[in-house]
Amino acid sequence: MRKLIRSYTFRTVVQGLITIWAVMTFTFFLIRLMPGNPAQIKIDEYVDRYGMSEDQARQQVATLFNYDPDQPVFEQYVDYLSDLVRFDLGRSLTSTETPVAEQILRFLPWTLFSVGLALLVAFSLGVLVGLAMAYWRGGLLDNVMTVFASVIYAIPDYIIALLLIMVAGVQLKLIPVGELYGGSTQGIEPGFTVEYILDLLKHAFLPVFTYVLATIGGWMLTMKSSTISTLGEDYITVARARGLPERRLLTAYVGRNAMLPLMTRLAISIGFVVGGSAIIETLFLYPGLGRNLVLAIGLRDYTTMQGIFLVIAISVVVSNILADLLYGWLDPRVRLGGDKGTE
Amino acid sequence: MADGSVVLSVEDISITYTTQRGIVQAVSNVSFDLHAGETLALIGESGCGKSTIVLGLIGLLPKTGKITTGKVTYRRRDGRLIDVLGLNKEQMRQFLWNECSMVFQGALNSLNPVLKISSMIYDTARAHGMRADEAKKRALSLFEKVRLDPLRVFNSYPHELSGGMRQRVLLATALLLRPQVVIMDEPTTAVDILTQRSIIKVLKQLREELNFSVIFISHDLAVAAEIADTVATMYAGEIIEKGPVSEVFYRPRHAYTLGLLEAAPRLSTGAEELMSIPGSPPDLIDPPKGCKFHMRCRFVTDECKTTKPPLQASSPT
Amino acid sequence: MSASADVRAVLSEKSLVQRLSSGTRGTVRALLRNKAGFLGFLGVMFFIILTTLGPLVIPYEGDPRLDRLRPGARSLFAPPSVEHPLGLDVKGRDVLSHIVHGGGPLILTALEAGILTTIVAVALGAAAGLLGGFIDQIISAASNFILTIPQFPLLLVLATIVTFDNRLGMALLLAVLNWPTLMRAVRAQVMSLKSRDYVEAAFALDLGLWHITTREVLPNMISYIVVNMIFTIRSAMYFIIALMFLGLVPLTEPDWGMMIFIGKQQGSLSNPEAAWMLLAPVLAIALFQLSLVLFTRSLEEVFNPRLRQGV
Amino acid sequence: MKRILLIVALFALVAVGFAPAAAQDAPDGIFPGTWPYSLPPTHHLNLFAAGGPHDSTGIGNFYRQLVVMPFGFYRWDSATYEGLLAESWGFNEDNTKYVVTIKEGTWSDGTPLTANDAVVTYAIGRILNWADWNYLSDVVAVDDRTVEFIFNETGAGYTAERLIMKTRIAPAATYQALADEATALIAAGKTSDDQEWTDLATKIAEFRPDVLLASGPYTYSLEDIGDSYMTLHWQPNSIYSGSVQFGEIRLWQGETESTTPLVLNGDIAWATNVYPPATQQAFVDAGIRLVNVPLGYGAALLMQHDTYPFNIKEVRQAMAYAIDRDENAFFTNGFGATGTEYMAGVLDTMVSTLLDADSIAKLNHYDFDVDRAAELMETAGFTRDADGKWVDAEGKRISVEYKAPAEFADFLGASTNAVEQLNEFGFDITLRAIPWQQTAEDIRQGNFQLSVWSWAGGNPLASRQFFGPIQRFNYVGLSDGQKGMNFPMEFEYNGEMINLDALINDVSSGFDRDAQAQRAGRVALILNDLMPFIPLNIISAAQPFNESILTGAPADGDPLYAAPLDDAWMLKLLLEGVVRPAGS
Repeated sequence: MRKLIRSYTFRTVVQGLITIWAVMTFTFFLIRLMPGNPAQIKIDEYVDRYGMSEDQARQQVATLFNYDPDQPVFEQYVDYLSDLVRFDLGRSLTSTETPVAEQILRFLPWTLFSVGLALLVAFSLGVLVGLAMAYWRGGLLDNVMTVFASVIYAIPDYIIALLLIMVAGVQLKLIPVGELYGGSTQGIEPGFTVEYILDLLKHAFLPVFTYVLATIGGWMLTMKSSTISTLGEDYITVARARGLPERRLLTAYVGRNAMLPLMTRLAISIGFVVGGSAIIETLFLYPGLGRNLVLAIGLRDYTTMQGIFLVIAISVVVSNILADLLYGWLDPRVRLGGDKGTE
Repeated sequence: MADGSVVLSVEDISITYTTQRGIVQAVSNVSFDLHAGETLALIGESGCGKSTIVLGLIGLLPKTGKITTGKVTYRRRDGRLIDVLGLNKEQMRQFLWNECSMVFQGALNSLNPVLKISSMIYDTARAHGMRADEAKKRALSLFEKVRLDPLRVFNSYPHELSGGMRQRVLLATALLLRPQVVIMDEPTTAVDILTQRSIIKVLKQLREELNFSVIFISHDLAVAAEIADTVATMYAGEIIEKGPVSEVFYRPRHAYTLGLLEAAPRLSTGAEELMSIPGSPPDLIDPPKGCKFHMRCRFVTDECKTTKPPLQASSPT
Repeated sequence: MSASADVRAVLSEKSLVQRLSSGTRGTVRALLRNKAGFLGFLGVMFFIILTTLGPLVIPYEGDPRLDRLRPGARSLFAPPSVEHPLGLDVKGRDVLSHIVHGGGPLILTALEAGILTTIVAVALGAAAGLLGGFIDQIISAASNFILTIPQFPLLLVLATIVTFDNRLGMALLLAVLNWPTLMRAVRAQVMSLKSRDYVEAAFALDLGLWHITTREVLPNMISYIVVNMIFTIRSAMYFIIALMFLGLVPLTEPDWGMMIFIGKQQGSLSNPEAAWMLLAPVLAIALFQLSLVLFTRSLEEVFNPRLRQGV
Repeated sequence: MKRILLIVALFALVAVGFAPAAAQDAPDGIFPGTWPYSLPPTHHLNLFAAGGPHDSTGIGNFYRQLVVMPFGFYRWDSATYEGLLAESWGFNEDNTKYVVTIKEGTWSDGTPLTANDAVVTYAIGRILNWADWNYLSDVVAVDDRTVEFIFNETGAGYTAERLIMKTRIAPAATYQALADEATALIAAGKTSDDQEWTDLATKIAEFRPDVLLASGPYTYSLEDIGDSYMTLHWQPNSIYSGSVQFGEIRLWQGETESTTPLVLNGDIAWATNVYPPATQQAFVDAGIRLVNVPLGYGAALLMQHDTYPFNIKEVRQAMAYAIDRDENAFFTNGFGATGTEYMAGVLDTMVSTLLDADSIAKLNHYDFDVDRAAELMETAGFTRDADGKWVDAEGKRISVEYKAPAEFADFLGASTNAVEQLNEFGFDITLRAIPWQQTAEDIRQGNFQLSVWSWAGGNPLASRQFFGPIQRFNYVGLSDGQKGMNFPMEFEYNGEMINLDALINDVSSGFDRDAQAQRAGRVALILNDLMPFIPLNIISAAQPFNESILTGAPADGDPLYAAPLDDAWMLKLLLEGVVRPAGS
C-alpha cells in the first residue's frame, strides 16, 4: 500500500485528479459570475419578439429550461459534483433533452482531428526548420525564416484566417471558400474510404493551414534557440571528433537533445487543442468543440460550458502526463521522475 | 618506448581567429614530431593555444578559426603518408578515430545524455565501418582493461556513471578503433585526485599493451611528468621549449617553464610555498615584440624586448 | 568546463563580469557586431522614436471627418494616398496618425506585463528551485493549475465578467496568466545551477539565500531571462490584442489594438480599400515584434559572449 | 431515421401516383440563403421546444415560415393581412371571437390541414404560457376548416389578432397526444401552479418527433443539417408547392463575419445579416444589389432618471437638440441608418399610420440646433465654464459614464458618436464599452447613468412600438427590485394625473382605428416633450441580393420593403414564385 502511494504513477494520477477538480470548481463558479444567465437570455428574446411581459416570459422559460436561476449556486455545485462522480455531465440547459456528453462526442473528434493534425504538422515542420536554422546559423535560410517566423508569429490567428479567406479566397479566387467550409461534404458516406478521408482533409485544410501558420513561427524560433545552446554542448564536439556522419549527429545528438525543452511546450499546446480553436472554427464553420463553446457561452448554457471546460482540463492533464512519459522516453535522466543520476 | 618512426609530423603550423577586434594569432609557427609509441605533453596556461593546435589537427576549429600556414603529415600503419590538412570532409571524418582519436576534458558533458553508452559505441563503430558485434566485443574488453564492469557500463546511460567512470569510458572509446594517435585534452582536470591517479595508471598500462602515441595536453606539469616521454611548453601560441621529460622537468631552460614548475603543487611543498607567475598572457591580436614572455619574466633583459634570446639551461630551485 | 573552453579563453580577453562592467563601449560594440541583431536594434529604436517623437510631428485626428465622404461611397474608408499614406479609417480619419499615436500605450502595457511576468516568474522560480520542498510543491502546483486552465476560453469568460479600467491591471492579469512557463524554466535552470560546484560551495559557505540568488544564480541566467522577457513582451502584446478583440479592456483611442478591434468589427478586411485600418496596426505589431526577435540576437551577444562565434 | 424517411418518400410517391393534381417534379433552382442554425444534437424537430425549427437557434423567424406556416402575412404599408394558411379571417360581428377558415390543403405527409391543427397548437401553447392566452379563453374547431378563437373579457383587439395571425400552426398528426393531455388538464381545472402542469410542460419540451411535417413548401430532416449548410427540401403537398420556384433552400451556417466571403463569392444570394458599411461597399463593387429593409428598431440613448441632471426635462431636451442625428446615424450603420425625424417613440415610417394628424403636427422634431440646446441648458440653471463645459450652480460639471455594448458595432458606433457630440457641446462623458449581456444587466438594475439600447421594434402595433425601452427597461416592465431607467410613469402632466404605462398598454386596444391613433398621438406627444430617452436613429439592413443568381426583387422603394423580417418581402415573393432563379 505504502509502495503504491509512493509510486510515481499513483502520485501523477492523484495530482491530475486534483488539478481537474480545481479547474472544474474554479470554472463552475466563474461562469456563474457571468452577467446574464440562460433563462434571462431566452426571456429577453420572448419579451422582444413575442411581446410577453417579463414575468410571463420568465414563467414560460421556466417550463422550457431545466434551470432554476434562484437555486443557490452552492447547491447547484453539489448537484453537479454528485452527477459528475457518476460520470453524468448533465443535459444542455438550452436544449433540455440533449445530454452534454452527446454534444461533446459529436464535436470533439473534429477538433481533435483538425487541431491535432495542425499541431503535428506545425511541430514537426517547425522543429525541422528550426534545427536547420540553428545549424546554418546566419545563413540565408536562417535569415529568411527568422523574418518569416517573427512576422507570422505576431499576427493573431483570426487575422491570418480572415486574410486567408479574403485574399486567397475572395480576391484571388485561389480557394473555393464555400466548398471548404464545414467538416465534410454532405452525402459522402463516412467510413475508412479514400474518398471520405480525402474529403475530411479537404475540409480541414483551412483551419489546419491557419493553425500551422499561426504556431509554426513559435516552434521554429524555440527550436532554433534550443538547438543553438545544444550545439554549444561538449558532447556535440566530441561526437564530431568521433567522426560521426552529420545525419546521425543532427538527429540523435543535436536534434534529440534540442527537442527536450520543447516537450513542455508541446504538452501545453496539446492542452490548448480544444480551447484555442474557438474563433477559427467559428470563422470556417468547422463543427468542432470550440465553435460549440462559443455558442454555449453566448447562450450561457452552463452545463454545456462546464462539460467543455472539463474536457479541456482533462485533455491538458492527460497531455501533461503523456508529455512526461514522452519526455522520459527521450531523456533518460528524468525517467521515473527522479533526478537520481546526478552525483 | 618510441621506436623512432614519426607518426605525426607538424610543421610550422599557424592558426588565427577572426574576431571583431581583429585577427588573433592563436598559434604561430609550431612544429613538432610525434613518434610511434611516444607520449608528447603539451603544457601551458589556459589560452596558450595548446587546445587550438589539436582542434586544428582534427579539423574541428570553430568557423572563425583558420589554419594560415603549415603542414601536418600522418603516417599510416601501412606506411602511406597522409596530408591531414588536405583531407576533404569525408576523408577527415574517416581519419578521425580510425587513425587519431581524442579524449576531451570534462567527462561530465562529453557524453550525449540521451543515449546509452552502447549506442555511442555502435554509432562510432558504424561511422567507421566496424561491425556491431565486433565493436561490442572490443568495447567490453577495453572496458575491462580500464577497470570498469563491462556489461553494466555498456548498458548504462551517462548519468548513471560517476565522473571517473565516464572518463574511463571516454578513454576506452578513444581506443575502440585502434588509432595510432590519441589526443588527450586535460583528461584529468575534472576528476578528483584519486580518480586522476587511477586513470593515469590505466593509461600507462594501456599504452604498453596497445602501443599508441599520445598527445597529452595539460597545464599540470606533475601529471605530464608522470606520463610523458617528451614535453613541449607553449606560451602565447608558440612552443617555447621542447625536450625529453627529464630534461625539461629537471633543467627547464625557459623562464616560463620554470614558472610553471614553481606554480605546480607537490607533495613535498606546502601550499604557501607555491609561486604564481605574475601578470597575464599578452594580447595576441597585437603581440609584443621580442620574447612574448618578457613582461612577466623575472630574468628579463633589454635584449628580450626586441629579439628572442636563445634558451639556456638552468635548474629548478 | 568544456572542450572549447580554451578557444573561448583566447577570444574573450575579459570575463563576463568584466565585460559588463567595462561600460558602454563594449556593449555598443556587442550590439553592432551582429548585423541582424543591429537591424533589430534599429527597428526597436524606430518604434520608440515613432511613438515618442512621432506624436510631436504628426497631429492626432480623433474626430470623425464626414466631410471626407467621397461621392458614391458608402463608407469613409479610403485607400492610401499621397496625403494619407496609410489611408482613412472608418470615421474618415488619417490611419497614419493613429499608428503614430496608438503604439505607445500598447507597447508600454506589453512592457509592463513583460517586466511583471518576469519578476513574478524569476522570484517564484528561484524560490522553488533554491528552497525546494514544500514551497517548491506549492509553487509547482499553482503553475500546474494555471497551465491547466485553458487561457483562451478563460478569456472568453473573463471578457464578460471583468472590465479592466487601467492598463496596469491588465498587465497584472497577464502576469498572473503567463508566469508559469518562465517560472518552470527558471526553476529548472536554478536546480541545475544549484547542483554545480560553485553554488554548492556558496551554500556550504552559508552565504545566505539572497546572496546566492543575486550573485551566483541570476548572473548566470541573465541572458536567458532577458531573452525570455522579450518573448514575454511579445506574448503579452498578443494577449492584449486578444483582450481588446473581446472588448475586455477599456476601448480608448488611439491604440493599435483598438484599430484592430474596430477594423474587424467594421468588416474592413472584406474591402481592399478599407483594409488598411486593420492591416496597418497588424503590420506595425508584426514589425515591432520582428525587431524585438532580431534584437534578442544582439542581446544574447551582449550577455553571452560564448555565442559570438556562431559555434 | 433512414427507414422513416424511406417511408415518407414512399408515401410521397404513392401520393404522387394516386393524386394527379400533385404530380409534379421539384423545381430546379437552389435558393442560397443563410441562418446561424445550431447543429444536432442541440437541433431537433420539436416545434415547441428551444432548439427546434421555430427557435432562433433553429432556422429562425424567416425560414421557419416556409416550413410551418402561420395564418397570415402582414402588409406594413397597408396595415392589412394577406392569407397564407388562412382562406378568410376576421372578427365576428360583436368582436367576441376571431374566426379563421383554413385553406383546403395538406401537410407534407398528405393528411389534410384542419381546424384541429390549430386547436392542438393552442392547447399545447396554453401549457407553455403563450402570450396568446392572455387574450383568449378558448379555441374551438367549428368544422373541418373553421376555427374560432374566443376572446376573454379584455382580450379582443388588434394585439390578439396579430398574435393569432402570426402563430405557426403545428400538425395534429404529431402533437395530438400531447394536446390531449393538455386538454385533460384544463378540463380538470389545473393551473400553471400545479405540478401536473409543470410535468406536462417538461414532457412537451422533451418530446422529439422523428419527422418534421410541413404545411409550407419545404421541409427538412436532421440528416439535412450539415456542418456548413443545411438544406430545406421542396415537398409536393403544400398549398404553395406549385408556385415556388426553388427545389432547395440552402442555408449557410454562420454570422456576419463568416458569411461575408460567401456573399462576395456568390455562394449566398440573399442574406439578412447587418453588414458594416465597408462590406456593403465591397458588395456593391462586386456587382451585388443591396436592398434596404428596415430592421424595425434603432439606437436610443437611455438615461437613468435617478441621476442628476438627467432628471431635469430641459437637460434631456437640450441633449436631443445637441446631437446631430444624421451624423450619428452614419456612424451607427453608414447608409443603413437614418436619423430619427419625428422623435415620436414609433418608427418614422409608422408615424402616419399610427398617429393622428393633429398630434403629428405638434411633434417637435428637435432639429440639430446647439443654440437652442444651450438656451435650454441655461434655463435649467447651467452656465459654461472656461473650458466651455456646462457647470451647474454649484460649479459641478456633468461628469458621467456612458455604458455601451462592445460587441454591437451599431450601438457602439452610435454611442461613441453621441458621446463625442455631447462632449463637444459641453458635457463630460466617459464612454465605457462592456459586454452586451453586462450592459443589459446594468440597465435592468438601474446601474448606469447613460447607456444605449433599441427603441421601437418589429411589431406594427403602436403599443408594441412604444414598449421599448420605456416599458421594457423601466421599473414597470421589469421583475421586482429592478428599476431600470426608473422614469416615473405616473405623474402630473398639463395639470392632469396620468399613468403613462396604462396609456401605452391601452393604445392599441379596441377596434376604433381613429381612437387608437388619437391615443397613440397623445403618448407620442408626451414622450416627445419629456424625452425620457432619445431615439437617435432607425437602423436598416442592406440585404445583399445577388441578381446573377436570383431575380424578382422589386425596385427600390417598393412598399413591400417597409416590413422587417417577420413580415419580410421575401416571404411573400418566394411563396408566390416571383423570386426565382436568374435566367429562368
